[in-house]
Amino acid sequence: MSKLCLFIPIVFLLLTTSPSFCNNPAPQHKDTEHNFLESTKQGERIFKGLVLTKSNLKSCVSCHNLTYSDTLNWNPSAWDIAHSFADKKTSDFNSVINEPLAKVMSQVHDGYQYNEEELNHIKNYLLSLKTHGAEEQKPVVNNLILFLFLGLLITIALIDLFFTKKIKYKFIPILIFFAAFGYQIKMLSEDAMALGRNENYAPDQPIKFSHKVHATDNKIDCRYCHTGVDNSKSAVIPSANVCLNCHSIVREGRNSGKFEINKIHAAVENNKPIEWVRIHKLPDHVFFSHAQHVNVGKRECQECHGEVEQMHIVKQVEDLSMGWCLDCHDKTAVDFNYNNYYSNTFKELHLKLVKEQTDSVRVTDIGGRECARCHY
Amino acid sequence: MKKYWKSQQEKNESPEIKTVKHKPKGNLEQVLDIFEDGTVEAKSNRRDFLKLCGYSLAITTVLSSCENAVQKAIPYLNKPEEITPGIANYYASTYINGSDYASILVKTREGRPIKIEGNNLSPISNGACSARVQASVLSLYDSSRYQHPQIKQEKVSWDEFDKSVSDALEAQKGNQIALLTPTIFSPSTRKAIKLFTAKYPNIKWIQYDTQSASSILKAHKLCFGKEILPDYRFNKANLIVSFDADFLGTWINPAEYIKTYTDTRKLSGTSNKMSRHIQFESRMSLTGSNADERHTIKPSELNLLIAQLYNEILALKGLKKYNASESSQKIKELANDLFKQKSRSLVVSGSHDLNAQIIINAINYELENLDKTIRLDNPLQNHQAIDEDMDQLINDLVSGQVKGLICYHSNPVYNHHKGDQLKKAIEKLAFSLSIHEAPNETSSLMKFVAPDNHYLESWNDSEIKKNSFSLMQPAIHPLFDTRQFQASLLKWSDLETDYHKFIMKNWEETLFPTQTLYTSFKPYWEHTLQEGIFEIKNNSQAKSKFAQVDIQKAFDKLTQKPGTKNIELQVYETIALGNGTSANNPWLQEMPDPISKICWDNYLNISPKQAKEMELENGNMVKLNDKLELPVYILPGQAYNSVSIATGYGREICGKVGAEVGFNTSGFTQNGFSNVKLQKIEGQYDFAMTQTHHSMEGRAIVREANLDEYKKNPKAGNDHKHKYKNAGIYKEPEFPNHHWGLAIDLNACIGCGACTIACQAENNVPIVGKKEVIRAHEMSWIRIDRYFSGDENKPGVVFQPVMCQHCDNAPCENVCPVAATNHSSEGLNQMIYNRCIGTRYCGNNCPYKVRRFNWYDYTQADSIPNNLHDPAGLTSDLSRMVLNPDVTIRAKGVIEKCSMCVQRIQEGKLNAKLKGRKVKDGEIKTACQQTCPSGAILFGDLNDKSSELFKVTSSGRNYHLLEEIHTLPSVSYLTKIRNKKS
Amino acid sequence: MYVSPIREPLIKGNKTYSQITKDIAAPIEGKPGKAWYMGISLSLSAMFLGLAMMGWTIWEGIGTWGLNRTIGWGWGITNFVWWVGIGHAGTFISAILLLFRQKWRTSINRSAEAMTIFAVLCAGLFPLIHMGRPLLAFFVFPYPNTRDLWVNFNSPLLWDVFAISTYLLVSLLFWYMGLIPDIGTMRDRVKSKAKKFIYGLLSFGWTGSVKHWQRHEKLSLILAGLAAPLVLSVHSIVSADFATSIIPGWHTTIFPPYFVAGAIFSGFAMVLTLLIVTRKVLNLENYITLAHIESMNKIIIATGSIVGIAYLTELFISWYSGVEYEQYAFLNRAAGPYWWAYAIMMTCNVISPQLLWFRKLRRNLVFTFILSIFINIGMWFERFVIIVTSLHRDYLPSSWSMYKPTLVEVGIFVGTLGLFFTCFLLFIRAFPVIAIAEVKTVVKSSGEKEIKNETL
Amino acid sequence: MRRYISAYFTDEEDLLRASKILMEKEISILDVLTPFPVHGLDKVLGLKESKLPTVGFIAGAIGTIFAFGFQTWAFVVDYPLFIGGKPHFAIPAFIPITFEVTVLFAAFAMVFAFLFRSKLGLGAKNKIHDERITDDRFVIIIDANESDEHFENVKNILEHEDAHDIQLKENQ
Repeated sequence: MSKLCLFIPIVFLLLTTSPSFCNNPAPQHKDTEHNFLESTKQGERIFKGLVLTKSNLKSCVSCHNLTYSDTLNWNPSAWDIAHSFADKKTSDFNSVINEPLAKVMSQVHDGYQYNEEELNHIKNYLLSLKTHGAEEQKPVVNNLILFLFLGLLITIALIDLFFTKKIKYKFIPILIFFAAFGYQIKMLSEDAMALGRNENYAPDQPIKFSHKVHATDNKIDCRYCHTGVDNSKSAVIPSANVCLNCHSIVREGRNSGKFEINKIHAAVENNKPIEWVRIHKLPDHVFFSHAQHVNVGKRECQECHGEVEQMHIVKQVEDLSMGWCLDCHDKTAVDFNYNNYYSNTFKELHLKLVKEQTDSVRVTDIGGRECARCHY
Repeated sequence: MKKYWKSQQEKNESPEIKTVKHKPKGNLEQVLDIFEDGTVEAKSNRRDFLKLCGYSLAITTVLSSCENAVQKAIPYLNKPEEITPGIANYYASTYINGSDYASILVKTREGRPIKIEGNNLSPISNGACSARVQASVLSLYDSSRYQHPQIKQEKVSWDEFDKSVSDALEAQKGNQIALLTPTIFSPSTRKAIKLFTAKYPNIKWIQYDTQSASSILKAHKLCFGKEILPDYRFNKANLIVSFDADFLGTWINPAEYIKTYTDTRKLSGTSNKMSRHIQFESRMSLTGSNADERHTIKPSELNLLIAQLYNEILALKGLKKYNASESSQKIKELANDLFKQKSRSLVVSGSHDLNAQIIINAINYELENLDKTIRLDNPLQNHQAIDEDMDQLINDLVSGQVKGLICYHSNPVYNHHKGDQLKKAIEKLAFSLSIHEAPNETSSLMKFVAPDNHYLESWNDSEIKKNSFSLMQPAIHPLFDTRQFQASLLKWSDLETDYHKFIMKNWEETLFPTQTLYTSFKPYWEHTLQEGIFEIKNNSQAKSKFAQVDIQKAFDKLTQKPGTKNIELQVYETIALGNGTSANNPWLQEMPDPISKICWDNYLNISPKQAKEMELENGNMVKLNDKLELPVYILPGQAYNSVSIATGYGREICGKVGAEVGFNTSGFTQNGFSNVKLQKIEGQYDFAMTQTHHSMEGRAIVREANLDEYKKNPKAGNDHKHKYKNAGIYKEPEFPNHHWGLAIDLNACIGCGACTIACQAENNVPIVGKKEVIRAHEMSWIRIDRYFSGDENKPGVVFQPVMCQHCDNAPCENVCPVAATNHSSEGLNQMIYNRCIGTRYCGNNCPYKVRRFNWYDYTQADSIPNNLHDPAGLTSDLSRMVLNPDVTIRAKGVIEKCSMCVQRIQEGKLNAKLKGRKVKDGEIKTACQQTCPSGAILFGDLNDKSSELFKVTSSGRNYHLLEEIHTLPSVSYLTKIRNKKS
Repeated sequence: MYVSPIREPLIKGNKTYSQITKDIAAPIEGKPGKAWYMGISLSLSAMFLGLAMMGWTIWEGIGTWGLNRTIGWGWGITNFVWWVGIGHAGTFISAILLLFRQKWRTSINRSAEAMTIFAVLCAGLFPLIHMGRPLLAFFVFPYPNTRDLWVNFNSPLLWDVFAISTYLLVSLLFWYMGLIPDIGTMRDRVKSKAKKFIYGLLSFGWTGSVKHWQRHEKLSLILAGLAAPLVLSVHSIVSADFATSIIPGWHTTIFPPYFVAGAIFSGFAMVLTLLIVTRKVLNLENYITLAHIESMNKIIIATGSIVGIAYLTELFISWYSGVEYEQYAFLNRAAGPYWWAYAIMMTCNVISPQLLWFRKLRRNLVFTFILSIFINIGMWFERFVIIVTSLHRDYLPSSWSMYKPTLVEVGIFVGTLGLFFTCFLLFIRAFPVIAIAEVKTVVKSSGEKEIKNETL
Repeated sequence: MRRYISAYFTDEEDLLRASKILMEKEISILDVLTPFPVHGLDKVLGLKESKLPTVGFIAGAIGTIFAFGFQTWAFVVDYPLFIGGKPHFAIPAFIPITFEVTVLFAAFAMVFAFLFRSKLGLGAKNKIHDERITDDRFVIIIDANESDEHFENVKNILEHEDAHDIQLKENQ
C-alpha cells in the first residue's frame, strides 16, 4: 500500500509539473556531445566487462557495484568513485587504477593495465553516472498487484456464490472469499502499521563506516564518539574532528583501504560536512532525551538500537513505534536506590518499596505513559 | 543550571552545521547563500514530499503520518567545544536600543540565539525583560535588514566602501559635518566617537532622543549645577506623585522603575506596607492605570497644578507663597499628604517645560526628598540629548551651514516633527552616511549605507547609570555582511578595527584599576563577561545643594499660561513599538496595547465625553488639522478636550511587516503638546482588538480591596470563597508527587505585556496578522485581560494575566473525543497536538477561553500545499532559526494552549535527576515568570510545603478564577489591593 | 365529501388492493415530470456548491468559517443538530407509532424513514468537516493501533459518534426491512429485464410466504421496540454535547427531553413540508389525506408546546438558580446582540404552532405548508441560539466576541440541503414512497368503503 | 417431481376461512403466500412463535457486556488516563455507548437471523410463485401428491370457500 501512496503523488507530480522537465539546456555542441556519449557507452562496456580486454582480469563491475547495494561491499561503488574521482585528471586516474599505492588496492588491482583511451572512456562513463545517476532499478512485483489480484479473486468468488453458482460446494467460494479477504486485511493493516516506521531500515551511508570494526574489533567505547548521550537529548553524531583523532594516523582501513577514510580528510579539506543518512527517526512531535534514558535510566544502547557493535551497516532494529516505547515503560523498573530524585519525589511509592508492599516501581507508575512526557 | 559563557568567538570560525530533529533547516551558510540571491526558497525536504502527497486528498489520510523520506543527519565538521547539540548555552549580554536598556542572557541552541532572558545579577533590570527586549531576538532574523554596504543603493564591498567614505570625509574636511546618534551611554563607544571626531574635527557629535528628557537635564543644571538625570528611587517612597510621567511605560528607564515601584506594592509575606501612587495625566497611560488615584488633566493645565502644589507645600512649611490662583481642595490635601511623608515621597513629572521641572525640583527639595528618594550621585546616563541641539542641527542643515550628516541608529526624518524639512535638506547634502541595521526613512535618503550589526552580533559595553557597567557580547556571527558602528568608526579613524579589543583595552585602562578582587586583567575580564555586569562600589553620601534659581520667574511662567479651550494633542510612544525602530517586528506589532487592547495600529484616543459631543464611535474616522485622517478610539480616562496618538506607526520605509501599518504622526511634536482641530469625516475603520468587552459585569473575576480593609482582614475582597470541598460526585483528584502551580500577584502585575512576548518566543506561537486578529483568531497563549470599572471619564483599571489554568477538574479534558487533552500526574493539563483532530469542543468548554485553534496553516506544518497564511513571513528559513527546537510546531486544525512551559519543567526535572536530587524550589521558571519585570508570576510545586508558591497560595489573598464552577485550577491569583485614601 | 362522525377514512377512493399497488407504483413506472427534473438539477447544483465549499474548508482550514477563539462552533454544529433533529421524525413515526398501533402511520412512515436516513447522512457530514483535521477523523474510532491508544469514552462527542452511527445503521435496517416486500412488488411489476434483475436482487428473494410475514412482523415490532428508545437516546446524547459542558446556557438538565421534543417537532415539520408537495406531485392525495396531515399537526402542537414550556422553564430556572452566569446567559439570549435570533425562535416555535388549535387551520394545506417551513426555520434558530449566544458571552467578559457566518458556511449548509433533496428525489423515483403492503393491511379497516358500510 | 395445488383468493377473509377448514380437515398446507401480512393466519396455520426476540435479547446482552467491558478494560486496565478529574472507572460516562452498542448488536443480530432463517438475502433465488402475489392475490399451496381423490376433496373445499382459481401445478 505504501507503494500506492507513492505512486499516486508521483503521477500527480508528473502531470502537474511536466513543463519543468523540459528545461534541460538544449545541446549546443552537437559533435562533442556525440563523442562524449559514444565514449560513455564504451566506458560502460568496459566497466561492465562487456568488451574483451587484453587482460583476463575481472571486470570493474564485479567488485564495484554500480550504486549502493543493500549488502555490504567494501569496495567503493561506481557512483562513489564517480563522486570522488570524476573531476580528477586522467593521469590521476591512471595512477589509481593501474599503479595504486595503497596496500589493499595494489593487491587487488595487480595486473590491470588500461590505456589512456580506455581510461578516458571509463572516466566519461563515471562522469555521466555522476550527472545522470545510475539507471533506475525496476521495482519488483509489488504488493499492489497481489492486492488487486486478491480483490479479483474475491469478486469472482462472490459472483459465483450468489449468481453463477458454477461451483457445486458452497463452502469453496466462501473459503476463497474469507482467505483472500483475510489476507487483504492483513496486508492493509501491516502496511498501515508500517507507515512512518522504518524497521530494518539500513540505508547506505556516504562513508562505509562499520560499527563492528570500530566498536568490536577495535574496542572503542560508544561514548567516545557519541558524546552527548549522557547529558543531552541528542546522542550526537561525531564531528569530523573526532574521526580525525584517530584517522589522522590511521590512514588506511583493513577492508576498504584508503578510499573511505580519505572521505573524512576530503570533508575537512573542502570544509564540507559529511551528510550521514539518518536512520533512527522519531517524528517531530516526539521529544526523546538520551540523557534521561541512558544516564538517568541506565539503559544500554543495545536495548533500542540493537547490537550495533556487530553491524557493518547500521540497521534500525526496533520499529520505534509508540506502542514499543510504552511496552518498555510498562516493563522497566525504576531504580529508587540509585537516584535521590525518585525517592524524594515519589514518597508514597518509595515507602511502599521500602515496606516491600510492591516488588518494583515501573516507569508507568511514575507517569511514564503520560502524554506530555514526550509530546509538547 | 545556567551556564554563563565568556566568549563565542572561536566557534564562529567554522560553519556551524548541525541537524537536530527539529526545524533548523540547513546551516548558516546556506541561509546566507539564499539571501545573496535575494530570494527565499524552501529547500527540498520531507515537507515537499508531503506536499506532493497533498495533491491527492484521498490518500493524505494515510499519509498524514507518513515520513518515509530520507533525512540527513549532518554533524559539525569541527564541533566547538562549548556546544553540545541539544543543550542550550546562555551568554550574558546587554540589550541597547536607543535609550532602552536591559542586562540579559541570550539562550542559544546549536549556535542560534532563540530567546532572551533577564540577567538576575543586574541591579538595574533585575532579571527582567520588557516586551521589546523579548522581541528583539526576532529582529535578528529579519530579512529586511541591510545585508551589505551600499553606495547610492549599489552593493559594494567593505574595502571599496571604506575607501569611498574616507575619501569623501577627506574631501569634506573644510565643511561642517554632523554625527547624529541617539544618546550613547557606552563608555567605549563614546571614546571611539571622540577618537573619530578628533581625526575629523569638522565633525560635530549631536545626540537626539525621540523621548526627550532635556527639560529635566536643564532643570538640574539650573538647580544643582549638574546636567544630569537623577536616580529616582521609587522603592524608597511611600507616596509617589507623578505629573504625566509614564514611568512604568516609557519614561526614562521603566525597566528599573517597574521593579522598584512594584517592590513597594507587593505586600509579600507579613508586610502591610504599600506605597501610594497619585497620577495626574491626560491620556490613560500604563502608569496611570496602575495608580491608586488618578486625575485626568488636560496637558496645558498641568503647569498650574504643579505651581499650586508648590505653593501649598510652601504654605505648610510656613514659607511665603508665590502669587497664584487659589488651589483646589485636592491639591491642598495632596500637599498635606506629601508633607506628612516628607523625605519619603517622590514627585516626578514628564513635562517638557523647563519651568515645570524647576518647580518639581523645588517641590522635592522642600519635601526633603533629595538624597533620599532622589539621588544625584549616580545619575542615569541615557536620555542625555538636548532638544535644542537637534533643532539647531536641522536649522543648520536647512540653511546649508552643515554640509554633511552621519546618522547612526536614529530616524529623524520619520520621528522628528520637522522631518519634512530634514528630508529635503538631506537630499541636497554632499555627504550623507547612514549606519543602520535596516532601511528606514532617513537611511534611504543617504548616499552611503554602512549596515550595522544587530546587537546580538555585536560587542559593546554600557554605563546605564553612573558606575553600573555591563557588557554586550555577540551570540552569533553576523548573519549578513555587516559591521558594527563602532568598528566602522575605528576603521575610518584609521585605528585598530577590532572593537572587541578596543573595549578590552578601554576597560583595562579605566575600570580594571577600580576594583581590587582581581590582580590581572584577563580573569577579571572573563569574570565580568560571564556575569555581564560590573559595578563600582560608591559609598559617597553626597549632600545635594539646591542652587538659588529664579523660582519666581519659573513660577510666573507656569501660572501665566491660561488653559486654552483648544483641543490639545499629545504624541506618545507605545509599550510595544516605542519610537518605531522595531516596527518591522511582528511580535511587537501583534502585541495588544495594554490599555486599548488594539494591535497592529495606532489611533486617536479621544475622551468619552468628547466622543459623545462629536457623535463618534470607536473606529469612526476624523480629520486632524485638515491633513491627517485617522480613526478614533474612545479611551476611558482621556481628559476632555485632549486627544493623543501613538508614534511608531505609519512607517513608510520599513520591512514588509511594519510598512503602512497605522498612521504616520509626522509633523506633531512629541515634546509637549500641540493644539489641533478635529473634524468628523465619513468612514469606519476596523481595529484589531483582542478584547472588545471592557466591564467585568459585576463578576468576581479580579478581586479587589483597599489597603485599610486588607490590614483589618487579609481576606478582604476575597470573601466570595465558596465552601465546595468535594462538591463533585467523584473524589477530588490527588497529585501525590509533583503538583505544579502558578500564582499571579494582581497587585504586582502592571499589565506591561512582557510575559506575552516571552511566551511567544518560548513556545513558537505563530503570528496571524491584523485581519486575523480582527476575526479574533489571535494565538497568544497568555493574554492580559484589562477591565475598566466605574465612571468612564475616571475609570478604574485592572489587569489580569490569563493563561491555561491547568484545572484539576478540567472541563476541556472530558469532552475531547480522542483524549488529545488529559491530565498528568503532576497536575498539568496536557495538550497533545499530534492526537488532536480539531473539534474545538475543548475550546468551547473552557470557561477561561484560553485554548487557541490553528484556523489556518500559520506555520507550514500542514501537509496540504498552497494554504499558508503567514503574513509576517515567519516561515522563511531565516525566521525559523528563532524557533525553540524543544517545542513542536503546531499544524493547521489543532488546538494549542499554555503548557505551563512543560519543556522547562521536563528540563528541570531531568537536571535534578542527573544530579540525583529533588527539584529545588525556584529552579524551574516558566517563560512568563522569568521575564516579568515586577515578579508578579510565581511557579512552583504546590506539594512542596517549603516552597515560595505554597506560602503565597496559603495567604488570605489567594483565590482561583471562577472557583465557583469547581474546576480546581492550579493557577491562582492574589487579590488586588489598592491604596486609596479612605 | 363524506366525513365520518367517528373516524375519518385514511384511504380514500374505494381502493382495491390492485389499485393501491398501481397508484403507489405509478411514480416509479412513469416518466419523471418537468418538476422532478427541475428539482433534481437545482438540488444537484446546490450539492455541488456544498461539496466545493467543503473542499475549500478542508484545504484552507476552518479559518474560512466565521468562528473564532470564543465561538468554536457556529453554523456547522447548528446544522448538525438541526439535521439530526429532522432525522427523528421517520423513526419516531415508524417505531413509536407502530408500538402505539397508530394506523395513520402506514401512509407516511416510508417517506419519513427515508427522510430520516438522508437527514442523518447530512447531519453526519458536519461533525466530520467541522474538524480541524478531518483527514484524521478515523481517530474517533476505537480501533487497535500501534500507539496503544483508545478514545475518550467520557466525551459526549464520542457518544455522538456511537449514537449517530448506530441510529443511522438501525434506521437503515428498519427502513430496508420494511422495503423488502414492496421491492418484491416492484420486481413483479416492472417489465424491463434489467430493472427486474435489480429489483430482484434488492428484494432479497421475497415470496410473501406466511412464515416470512410472521417473522417480518415480529422483526418490525422488536426493531421498533429497540428503535423507540434509540430515537429518544440519540437526541438526548446530542443534547449531552451541551448539557454536560459547563457553559452557561448549555449546562442545563432539561436538555434531553427538550431536545427530543424539539427534534420530533422539527422532524414532523420537515415531513409535512415534503409530503404536502409529494402527495400533490405524485397524485397520492388518496393515501396521504387531510386526516394524516391533521394527525401530524396534532403532534406538532403537542411537541411545539413542550418546546415552548421548555423555553420558559429554562428562563425560570436560570433566574431561580441564582447563578449570575446563568442569569446573564439567558438575559443575553433574549436581550443581547442576538435578540433577533431569539425572537425568531420564539415566534416560529412557540407562538405559530399554537394556531393549530384551530381545526380549520390544521386542515388547511397552504397554512400547514407555510407553518412547517416556519417551524424548520424556528428550530434552526433554536440551535443557533443555544450554540452561538451561549458561547459568545460566557464566563470572562474579556473573551466575549461576536460571530458572523461566512459564505463558505452558508454554502455548506445549502449543499447539505441539496444532498438531502437529491437523495429524496432519487428515492421517490426508485422505491415506493408509501409502504404498499402496510397500506393494504389497513385499507379494510380504515378505507373509505368499509367505513361507509359500517355507518350504513 | 412434485405436484401441488395452488388456490388463488382475492380476499384475505376467504383465505383465512379456507385455511381454517383445510387445517380442520387435516389437509397439509405447504405454504400460504400473501401480498401483506394477514392477521391471525399464523395462528390458523398453527405456526410456532418466532424466536427472533430471543436472538435479539442474547445479541443485545452480548453487546452490553462487550461495550461496557471494553470501555472498562481500555480505561482502567490498558491505558488509564486522568481525564477531567474523573476516576478511571466512571460508570455514568460509559452508559450511553453501552446502550448504543446494545441496540446495534441486537438490531443487526435480529435482521441477520431473520434473513438467515427465512433464506432471504442478496441474490437469494427463491421461486416466485406468481407475480400477482405481491399485488392482490392470496395463494394457498397444498400438497397434491397423494391421490386424485384428495385433489377433488381439496378442490371442493376451496371452491366452496370462494377460491378465485385453483390450479394443479408441477414442480421439478
